[in-house]
Amino acid sequence: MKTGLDPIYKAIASVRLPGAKRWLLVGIALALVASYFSGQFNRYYLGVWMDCGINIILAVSLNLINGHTGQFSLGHAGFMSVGGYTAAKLSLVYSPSVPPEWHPVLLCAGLLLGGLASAVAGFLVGVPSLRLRGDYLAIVTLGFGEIIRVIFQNTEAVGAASGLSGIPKYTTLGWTFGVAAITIYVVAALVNSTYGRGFLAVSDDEVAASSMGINPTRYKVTAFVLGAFFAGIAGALYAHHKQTLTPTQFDFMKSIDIVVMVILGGMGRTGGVILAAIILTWMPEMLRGFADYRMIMYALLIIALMMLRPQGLFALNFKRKGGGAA
Amino acid sequence: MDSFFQQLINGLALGSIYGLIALGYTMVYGVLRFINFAHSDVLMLGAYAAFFLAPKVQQIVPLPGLAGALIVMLLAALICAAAGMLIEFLAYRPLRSRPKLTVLITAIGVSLFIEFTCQHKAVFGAANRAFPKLIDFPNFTFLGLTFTSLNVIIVLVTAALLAGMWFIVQRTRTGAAMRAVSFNQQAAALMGINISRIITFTFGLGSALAAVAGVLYALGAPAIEPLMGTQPGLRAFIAAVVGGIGNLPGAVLGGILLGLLETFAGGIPGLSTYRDAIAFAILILILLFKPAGLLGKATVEKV
Amino acid sequence: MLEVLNLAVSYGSIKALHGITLQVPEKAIVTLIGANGAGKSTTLRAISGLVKSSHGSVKYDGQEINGMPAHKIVARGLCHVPEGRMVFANLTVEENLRMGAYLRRDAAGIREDLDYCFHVFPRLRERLSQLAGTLSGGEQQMLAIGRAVMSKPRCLMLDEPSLGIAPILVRNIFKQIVAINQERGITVLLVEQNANLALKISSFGYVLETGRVILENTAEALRDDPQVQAAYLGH
Amino acid sequence: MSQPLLKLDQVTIQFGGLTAVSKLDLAIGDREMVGLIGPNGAGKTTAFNLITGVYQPTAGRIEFAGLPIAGLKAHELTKLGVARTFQNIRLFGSLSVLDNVRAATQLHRSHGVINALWRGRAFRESEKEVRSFVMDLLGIFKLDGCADEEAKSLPYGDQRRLEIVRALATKPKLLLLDEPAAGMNPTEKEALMHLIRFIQEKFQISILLVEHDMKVVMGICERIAVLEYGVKISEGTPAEIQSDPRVIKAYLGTEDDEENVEVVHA
Repeated sequence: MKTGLDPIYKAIASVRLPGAKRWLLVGIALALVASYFSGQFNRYYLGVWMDCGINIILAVSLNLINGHTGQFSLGHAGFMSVGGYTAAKLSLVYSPSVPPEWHPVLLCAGLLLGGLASAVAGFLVGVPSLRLRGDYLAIVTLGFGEIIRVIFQNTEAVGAASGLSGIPKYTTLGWTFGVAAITIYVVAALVNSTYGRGFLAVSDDEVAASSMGINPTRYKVTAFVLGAFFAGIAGALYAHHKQTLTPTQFDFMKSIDIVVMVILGGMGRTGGVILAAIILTWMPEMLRGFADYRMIMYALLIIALMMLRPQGLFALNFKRKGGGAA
Repeated sequence: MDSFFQQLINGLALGSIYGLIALGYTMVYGVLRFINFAHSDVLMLGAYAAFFLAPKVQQIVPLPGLAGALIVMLLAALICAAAGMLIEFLAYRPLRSRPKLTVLITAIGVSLFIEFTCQHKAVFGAANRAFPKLIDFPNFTFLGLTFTSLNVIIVLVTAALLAGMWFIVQRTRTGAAMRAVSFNQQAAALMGINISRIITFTFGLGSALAAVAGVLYALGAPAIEPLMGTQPGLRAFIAAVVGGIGNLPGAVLGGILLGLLETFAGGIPGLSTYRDAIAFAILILILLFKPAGLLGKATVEKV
Repeated sequence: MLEVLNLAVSYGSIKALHGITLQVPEKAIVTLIGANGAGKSTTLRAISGLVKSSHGSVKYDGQEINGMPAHKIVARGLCHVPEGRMVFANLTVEENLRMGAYLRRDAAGIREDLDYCFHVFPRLRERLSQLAGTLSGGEQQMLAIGRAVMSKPRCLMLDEPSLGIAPILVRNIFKQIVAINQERGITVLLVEQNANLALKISSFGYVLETGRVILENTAEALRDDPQVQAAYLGH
Repeated sequence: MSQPLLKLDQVTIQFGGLTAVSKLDLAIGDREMVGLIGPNGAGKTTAFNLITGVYQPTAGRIEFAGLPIAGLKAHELTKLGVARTFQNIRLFGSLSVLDNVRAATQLHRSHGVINALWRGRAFRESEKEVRSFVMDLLGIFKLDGCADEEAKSLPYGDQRRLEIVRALATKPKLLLLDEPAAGMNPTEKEALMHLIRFIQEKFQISILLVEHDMKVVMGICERIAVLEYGVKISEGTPAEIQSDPRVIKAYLGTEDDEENVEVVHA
């Protein structure tokens, strides 16, 4: 698609290519600086920006599955909850016995553990993806999400239906955007390599990809595992941001929200997806005055998007350029 | 032992409702190859239509009463048929040649739209409403088992409608056209079949079934509310896939299996709260090992 | 009877037809020949309304039918037997034939045409209650043609009737195409790989190459044309 | 011919009651160019799909370099050295020309997920190598000029060529071409014949050409097998094939074939 902004995107892409790692460091540094001054911010705005960061992680990681690899997951909220509950439980158990200066380490451990637990779940969901496609796959991932939710709802150790509360507030702007930067880097760096072209090839034509020596199974499972890993981390950040977790926070609607971010941004278009995550996080806040109509408008947005621009609103694109990022 | 048969009867009735809803899913899927997520909301609309119609009908025909109940149900079915056709016309027809996932997401959007609109205070409001009593259903005892007449009615209505649908699809000209469209839209068009009209008709029929199911479901439920369709809708959808989506008897079979499962799991302490998870687990297993469902026919992908 | 003027079709960015012009006179058999992918099938599909043309005109009986939905074109008596036959595999032979008569209400006429189909293709009578999917390729082709005849067309478009069929059956099918043409007065527009056979039964032919008509002439002249002989007749 | 590279031994496949390919014997030697021809629907594509692992034979054996390959997945087959093109072009449409070929170099590339994330020196070297390998390959086929364009935006002929280049990037021992001349006019077919001959000489590989167009096959193949109705009715050099009465009857149609059809002229 040609737009007037094409030269700008090209410029961004060309600046980015030499030394991708440098941009990762810049991103993390910016997040830390912002975090340092976050005391100055209005608490409400700060909270919404943290939501933004978490949603960016969710959307970019789902984009690896739904966008780059062409699978269709409607269960991202399930992965998120696995990470969230794991990390929250860890903090609830250990935070009283850990000195305050070690709390970031505890959070870090929670993020990793949550991510890993979620990655295991991602592997379990990824395996059926080998046999199913399209709407059937969507239904199965939706089913997995629901199963995970029902399990949490019935597990006393995580508070069953009333969930977990009193989770320490460890999440900061620095953590959310730091992790967001890492997520973006990982997905972009992965896809922008010869190895990563395999994801796109599988997405474009699985039969042809297989005939070119690409093992579609491996790529699909990798996408699910990595996507779930970051969703789990997002869930962990979410738990230490909201401080309470209930199973209903991770229902089907939450998965839909993330899918809409990916679609609005354009499947497989990292830049657009980031922008969409920010817009869709802020939109409900802006529309608070129209609370009664907010969700109706949201539903109409989905329908209108599918009819008018199924390829996504934004043509922002950092990838699919010829060269690698070397 | 008695309680076993009692559970069996309850499960059969619940499963019949699921089967009835599943019939609608399956017919639309059979013809159009896509999952109409808004089907469960049409069911809710059917219940609300009956809710608002009942007082009006009561002025002419006495309620509770069989005749009155039938009239209410019929009117609700007509309203929902119109609603279903309207949804198809506005939301799905423009997307007919688009990828399946686009249509799937649109269907989710339509479902959310109906749910949120109906929850709005200017429409139905989110609160529960007591559903009017359309018929008296006394319990009666037969062979030492207690039957609620509602359960019997549900099973009979489902059986009758399954037979009716089967007749339409297998024995009528329109049914033949539906099968033709389902098999190959292009070939059907070359027979002179107006594909759009057949699809609209299918949506109308499926939505009418959803309305009947909605009224029956509401009769047994304590109250109605705008999200009442979600749970039975989801189970019915699972039932349709388990039975082999696109297959009419399969839908009812799947529904009954799910209904029985739910009732029996409900009777086992500790398991009842897991029944959604169990239903989905069954769905996933079926899809993995018998992707075409219990009664469905496998199709081969061509290269 | 059928006049196609400057018909163009694109699939996405690929132009499949670059403006095809051809005429099919009443009661004639006209053939389109050309290599795989030359645009023969696309031409038929555009005429019958299965694909949308980007421009051009299709006149049938003097009336513009380009842009009409496929089912309305069938209703006018222009019937297309698509490549690959597309018989309803899960329906019986009889149901398939009756499906062809979908638009008709005259029970007696349908009965009569059914008998005519069995007269032309006796094999179909033997297989009456068999599922179409279990028929052999040749039988399916007979069924597809029979099904089209059931719609009482005045013009029949046949796409590759010999595709994947044993030679002995091909000859029979071509014989019956001629019979249908003569006995029923049905105009035939034929697309065929077996150019020898096709030109033998037709009066006029068009040669298509990469979406264009590169040659048109009487069938006889085409058969004698050295260029056609070399490229399509294998002499 | 010593040990053949590809060997089909009495391969049969049935779909439902229909035998699509029956007791097919076929052998392709090292650096040999073999053609498989037959009328539309004769079972050529089915035979092709049997070799490439899309279908499983109902009976018979398929061997590649002495190994049984029936039942292998497509990517495993590619790893052994069998590459293919598709009858209906199946490029990665949304990827650039360069990336289409790059994706096909997976097998011969040393780095994976970890390297792609760490982006160390070895990774950068390897990416550079891949890139220059791909550009060289594209250069040979004069496609380097459009390396950054989306594959689906290329003209038809270039897409066909790109598909062949993509297959070559997997460094095959045997290249299977499925109706590469479909949709080409005589001039393009001529160019295609030159191209295939060139590939065979330059890369020293075996080629199996499944084709409908007699002239193309006759023009470049050393040996030709003719299928009709799922059965191999003839095999030999182009000259032998051309004079085989069975082939003439099945494929070219004979005069008495046509005598049976009533001639009508308006």
